[in-house]
Amino acid sequence: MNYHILSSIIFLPLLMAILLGVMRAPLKVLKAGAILSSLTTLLLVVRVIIDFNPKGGMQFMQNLPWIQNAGITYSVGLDALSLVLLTLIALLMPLLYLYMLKEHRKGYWYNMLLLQTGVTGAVLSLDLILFYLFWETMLLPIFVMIGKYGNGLRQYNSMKIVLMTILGSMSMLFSILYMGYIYFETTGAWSFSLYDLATIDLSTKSSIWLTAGFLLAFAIKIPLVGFHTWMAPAYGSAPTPAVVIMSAIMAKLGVYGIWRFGYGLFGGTLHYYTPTIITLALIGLLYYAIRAITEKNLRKMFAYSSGSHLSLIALGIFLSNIYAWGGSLYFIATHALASAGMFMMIGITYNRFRSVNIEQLGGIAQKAPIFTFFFAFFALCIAGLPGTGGFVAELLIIIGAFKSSFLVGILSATTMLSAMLYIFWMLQRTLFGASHNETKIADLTLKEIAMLTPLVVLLLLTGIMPSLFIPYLEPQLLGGF
Amino acid sequence: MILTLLPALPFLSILLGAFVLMLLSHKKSISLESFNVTALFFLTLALFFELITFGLHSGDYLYPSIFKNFFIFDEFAAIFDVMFLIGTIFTLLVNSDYLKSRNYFSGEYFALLLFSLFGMLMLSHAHELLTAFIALEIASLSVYALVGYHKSKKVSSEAMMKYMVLGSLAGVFFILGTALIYALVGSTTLESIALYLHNAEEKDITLLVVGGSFLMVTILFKIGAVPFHSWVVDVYHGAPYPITMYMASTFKIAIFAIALRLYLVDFATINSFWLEMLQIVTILTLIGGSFLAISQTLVKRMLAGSSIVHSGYLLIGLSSIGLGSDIAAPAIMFYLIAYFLSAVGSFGILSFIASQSRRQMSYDDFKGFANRRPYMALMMTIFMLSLAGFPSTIGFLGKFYIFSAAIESGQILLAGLGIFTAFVSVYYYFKLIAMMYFYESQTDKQKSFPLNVSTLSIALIALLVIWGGIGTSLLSFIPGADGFIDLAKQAINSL
Amino acid sequence: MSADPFFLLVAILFSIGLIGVASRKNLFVVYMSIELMLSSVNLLLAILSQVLGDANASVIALLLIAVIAAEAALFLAIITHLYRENRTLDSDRFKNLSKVR
Amino acid sequence: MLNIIVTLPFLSSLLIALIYLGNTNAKRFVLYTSLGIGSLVIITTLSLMSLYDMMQGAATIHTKLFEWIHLGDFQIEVAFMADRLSIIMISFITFIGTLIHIYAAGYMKDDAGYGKFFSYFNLFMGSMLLLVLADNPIMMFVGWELVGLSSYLLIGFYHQDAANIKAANKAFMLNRVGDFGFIMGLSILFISLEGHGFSFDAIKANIALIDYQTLTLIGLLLFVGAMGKSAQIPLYVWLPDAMAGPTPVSALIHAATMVTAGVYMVARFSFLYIQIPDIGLFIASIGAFSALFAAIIASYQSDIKKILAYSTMSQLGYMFIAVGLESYSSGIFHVFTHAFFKALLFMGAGAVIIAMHHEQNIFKMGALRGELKLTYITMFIATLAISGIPPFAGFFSKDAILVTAFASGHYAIWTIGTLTAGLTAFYMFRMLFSVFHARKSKAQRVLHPLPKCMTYPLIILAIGSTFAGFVGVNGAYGGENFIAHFLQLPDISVHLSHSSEYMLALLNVSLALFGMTLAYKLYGHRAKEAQPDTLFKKVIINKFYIDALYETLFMKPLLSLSRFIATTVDMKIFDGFLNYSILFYRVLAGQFIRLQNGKVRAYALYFLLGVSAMSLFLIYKLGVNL
Repeated sequence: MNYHILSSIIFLPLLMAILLGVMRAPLKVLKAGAILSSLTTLLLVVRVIIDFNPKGGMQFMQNLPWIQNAGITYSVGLDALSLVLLTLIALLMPLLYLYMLKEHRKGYWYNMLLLQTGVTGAVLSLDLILFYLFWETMLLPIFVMIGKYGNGLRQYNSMKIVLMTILGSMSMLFSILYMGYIYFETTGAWSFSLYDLATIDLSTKSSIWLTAGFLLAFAIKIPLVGFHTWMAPAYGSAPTPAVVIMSAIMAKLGVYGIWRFGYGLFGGTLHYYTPTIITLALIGLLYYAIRAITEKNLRKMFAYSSGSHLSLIALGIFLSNIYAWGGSLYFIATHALASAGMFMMIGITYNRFRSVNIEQLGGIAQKAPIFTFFFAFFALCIAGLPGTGGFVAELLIIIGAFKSSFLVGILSATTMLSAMLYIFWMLQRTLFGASHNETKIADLTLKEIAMLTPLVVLLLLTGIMPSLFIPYLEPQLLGGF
Repeated sequence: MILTLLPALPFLSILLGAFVLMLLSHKKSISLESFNVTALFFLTLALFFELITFGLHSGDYLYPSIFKNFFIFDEFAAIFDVMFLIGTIFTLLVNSDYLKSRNYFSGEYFALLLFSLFGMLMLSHAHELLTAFIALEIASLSVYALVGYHKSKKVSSEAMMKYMVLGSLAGVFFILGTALIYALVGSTTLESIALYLHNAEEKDITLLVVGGSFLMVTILFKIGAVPFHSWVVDVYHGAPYPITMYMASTFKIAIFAIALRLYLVDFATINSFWLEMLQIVTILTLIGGSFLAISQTLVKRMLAGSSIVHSGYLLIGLSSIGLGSDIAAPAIMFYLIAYFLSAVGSFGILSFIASQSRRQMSYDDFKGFANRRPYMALMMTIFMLSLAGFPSTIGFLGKFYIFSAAIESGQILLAGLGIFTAFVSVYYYFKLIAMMYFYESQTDKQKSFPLNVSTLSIALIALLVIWGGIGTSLLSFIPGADGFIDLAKQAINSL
Repeated sequence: MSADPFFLLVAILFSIGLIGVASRKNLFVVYMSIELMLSSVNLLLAILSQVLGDANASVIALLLIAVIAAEAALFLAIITHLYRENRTLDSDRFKNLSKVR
Repeated sequence: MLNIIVTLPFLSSLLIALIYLGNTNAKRFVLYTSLGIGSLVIITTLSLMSLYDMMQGAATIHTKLFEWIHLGDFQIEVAFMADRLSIIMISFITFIGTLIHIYAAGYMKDDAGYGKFFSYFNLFMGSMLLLVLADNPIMMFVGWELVGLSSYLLIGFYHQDAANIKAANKAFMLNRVGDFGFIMGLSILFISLEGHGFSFDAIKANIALIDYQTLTLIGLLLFVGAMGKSAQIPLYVWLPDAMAGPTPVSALIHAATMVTAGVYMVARFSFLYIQIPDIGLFIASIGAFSALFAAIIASYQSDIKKILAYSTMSQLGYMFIAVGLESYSSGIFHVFTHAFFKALLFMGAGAVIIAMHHEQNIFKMGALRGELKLTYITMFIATLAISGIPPFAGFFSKDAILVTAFASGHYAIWTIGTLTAGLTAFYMFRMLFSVFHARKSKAQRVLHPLPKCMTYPLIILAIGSTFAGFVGVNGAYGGENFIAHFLQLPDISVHLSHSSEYMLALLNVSLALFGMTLAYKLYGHRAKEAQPDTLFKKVIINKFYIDALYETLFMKPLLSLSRFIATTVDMKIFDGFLNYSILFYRVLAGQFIRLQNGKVRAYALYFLLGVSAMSLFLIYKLGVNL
């Protein structure tokens, strides 16, 4: 059972999509199938969590030959790092399906199914080509969802995200191929397995170049400052489920990539880039936050917010001490939850008001208190309020930053200030004040409450009792990468 | 006696088919479908013979007493034969709708197609330069005629004229090269050339190198390498869809059959003379092709431009062979298959659309295609992804092998450039996907999936594209990517 | 007697043909230039046959003539067809294909 | 027991919030009141019981709720510690908190957001108790931030008015600036003591491990947090604006409890601050300066709540003088007494405001002493207390601070403190006289009746304001300074003869009386609003233009930077680079495709050129001599 469990988690949505597609399922069946698959994966993930041994390193491994001539294997496995992301995916998907329950465009559902397979696969794969496959595959549904179901300049923006992301992944592909070749040269056999490639002794110079190839891909995905111009347009145009996945999962995959493959393959060489990345991350932390202040589109504002926090996460990874690492990993999870909630709220806002422009909102608090509560709660989570998970993570990263250097510490502590710059002004203009229009606004429905409540509960739980979660992560963090 | 004829049976059945069709084509009473079926019958027959004799005669020559060693039978040639045959079968199947929709097609079309195929079969077996030239000319002349087949259409004739002028010009260089080689070696069989080169330590091989280069000009011309590329876009555009498809896929494979034979075996020792030249041509081809492809508005011309880029990838493989990469030759073969499938598929969909309407298909015409024909759009997407080298399609594995070969032979920059142009190509392929999915169509009526030979074969190709990308060794009874690479290696080793 | 002048002749003929293809507008002249090139190669083969004392080259030349003839058939057909359709053989007038992109 | 004290308000807050969100329109006055006040009564009882135990000599209580986080050496528990300092704090916090809750039940009775209010209020109580009872600085910080949050929520309680939300934002942001310093201080502290545990006890035990420089830095950064929370210069500007919240909020949060958190924090870290007297002096200077500054502004304000707000800031300045000069117990003593009289003042002011139908300008009131007798008397007591008139509470605590300042030899601070004491009397009585004595400005007015639950707490607090000072009567007045002995803080020992103390006290009292008299002269009969007629007045009435200064110095540059990034950096530089690269490629492609001109002879020419280039290459490669 455990041997196949990861593969089942990865491919169940895809198989479901194929099955439904082949039988040309009517909309109701399609919805039921999608939800069923998401719930089943959630159950399987729960099973994985139960069986997970925090001290066990990589587990649930499955290794199968795939394209033997090129040494490509189908190899998946799970450790604490991937467990975090896997859990997030499995958790968010049913909620997203609940969110889009009324969606009648079939393509939407198929894309979501495909997307789940893509991101899950990327998280679990241990073979670089397999990883690359999923890394690219998950882009496709996003491309379609932005371009087809998005709004604004959707066609242009979806093209932009695809091209910029693929630019990164192409450079990564180059590095992957080169690594594979070097392995071939030293051992006489092709392999792209992470563990095989990690054994290679690279010359410093080539190692620096290869690392750059990987880092470019991840930097664009995160995105670090300078590689980010796809972000706001894409987030602005994308439909809510896509934004949630982009912000909560895909952006984190950039960080995950640095961790898994950056540290996994080039542990030493990564230090060569540490100053650069730390600088970029610190700039990003403030740059995005300042940019967000005057942004009027809520989606874009939280896109920048996402960028700001992901810069912090990236920073934490490159600080290489246990607090910063722990903080980053924890932040991956909590920020995913918070931003998922936030973007869902923005989606709900759009459904209610047909606008996400701050200037056209206002005075919601009088009409819809429950809406206001959830909206403000997620916004405050993003601002890193104590009692929510984000605080724990930020605290850990700040401590880690101070451990590494005083200056970095001070700059990273500005995260306390940066988020608040835009969040509170935004809350003031969206939720409070006099309302602009007299139309009656329905408060959140039970369905919406049901889909947001798990996020709220988890955010509170991660904030109040991090000790429930940290033990899963600690052994791996202590062991280093 | 009859047994020695056995390996020649595929040839013969194609030749027979060609003649039969040519003779029957006078009869106006015979319907186009009957011609189509007849052609397919002979093709299938040839394929059948090919498969039963596969691997039986490695290294044999056809009637050495008559032809000396002009024709060789080895696995290499056999596997190429299979590719040609399947390619032609697919070309016929995919275009059956298109043929019905155009009234200018007649029996000669099939006859010419089979003649051209016969030329290609000869080409893959040719073990002598003049034979190769004649084979090439048979194939080319038929294709010239096919390009201008729609004689009432001006662009068709114009394309044929351009192709003929330039093609003959290229052909001249082939025989010039042959003559020069003959001047030095005194023979034109590949064996004797290889033998000459083998013992050529102190001899002056200038003429041989020059002659070989002229041969290469022709090959580069036929695959559309920059600076011999200028015909490609125009001719692909002017030719009827089936012919464009045929040129882009099957004909290109045929050229590589002779190119590989020449450069893998016979000129292997002096490959280094050409290396820089080949690299420069590769760079020009990759960049020039992408220039051409991104500037087009007609999808057909875009595909033509992109076929130049794909030739560039194949050339990367060729120069890797020159640098002694072991995996380059199978990589080229795999890439040919990958490109063949994707090109046949994408041109097939174009021709399917053209069979429904008479518009030239520009990007804008694809707006809302996904609404009208969701399954067609899905398949087109698959082909575009494969052409772009998106993982999980066969196109990715093709590029994967090519780039691996380039890196293996130390051509890092070339691999980098290849990856860069692959990135550029994402733009023009994804643009089509975007057009299909992201815009509303004028007529939003969804049409049901037409179940007929053309569409079913396109669907089959789409499945093959996917299977080729993810086909695993898990299901050992269906050959996936692995199986083909093994086969290609075996074929290369048989040389 | 040295064969060099003959080789020179071949080179000159070939070059004339090559330049003719690249510079002349009239399709018929273009075709003749190609023929000239082919013939120069044939001449080369004939000379080689003489120089090397090997009949093979002559055989090749003969075979080539057949190929050239086949080509000529197609060429003449397309030229007449084009002329009939367009009343001109100026190759520069045939550029409909590059008008669309 | 401590667990219950901290968690109960949180739970009741959550419960009220859920019930409220369940149906926001339902009026559940009794339910909310009983939940909100009931929980407070319980914890007040519990804290007073523990105070009693502690006074009987019980040891410091430690309780652990659960482990919060354990990652490497970062091991933090949700644990509580009640030593003498915190038990004093929670006792008066819960006590006054309960009173204000009762008061609020009357004050907020008709408000639609009654349930929400009590939810927030209980949340605040829980956070404050968490802050005070925390066993380690991290938990303290959590409480520290949560009180900021609840303050934000309560200031912006009337959210329909954008100005209130703006005030709430301002409060939270400036608090966060303080927290920014605080968290940095904590982080450095943790890193310096990594591996030695991080509870207050552990820090105290290992404080010697940290070198002087680091310690100075930590002390300074922690104090930045205190500046924000306790509204000291330069982070004070939020406090006057915070009066936008309902009056009970101002009374509880922005007068009695939350704002004193900074003082409490310094006292809690007294073991740290005694190592770094320089920072102590800095703190005292800031305190003194804030005290004077606020007093000056308060003298020209006309909004009753803002006057009280500035007076709060001024009193907080005193407290910082005390803790800065290492007289922690007198600082805490002042916190203690201040809580009573300031809460009283605010609640009285609230009563007046309610009676006047939400009129807050003191110059539009006047002559209320007859109609609001009880309010008048209690507020008079409180005003006497804050002015430092013996024997009211404020006298003893303020005197203790000034004595310390004098004794420690920092005469400048002492001078400012003494001057401010006089000024305090002036502006407080200015307010009192304007409201209750001066002629009424309008002929007709009908006062809103005050419910009983709003007036009884006033009486209790008035009693407190009168007698609270006696817990800290020092030797000079025949007391034993009970509170200082009880607290056992590392106070500096003050050596001052009794006669000098009498002299100082006399000076203070006479100054206060002078201020009082002056106020009566000016405002006792005809109160007139200060007009910005001279430059001096203009500057003061506009609060020294500090708000505007901050606006131009920080907010405007940030906004323009944001726009600059949006329009220039993102669009022109990053996107521009991309777009120009693409354009470059397209232009090249455009040039290249022009070669594709359709002329077959041109194509042949390229062919020819290609062959020529190849031939040249071959000539070069083969080294043929031509």
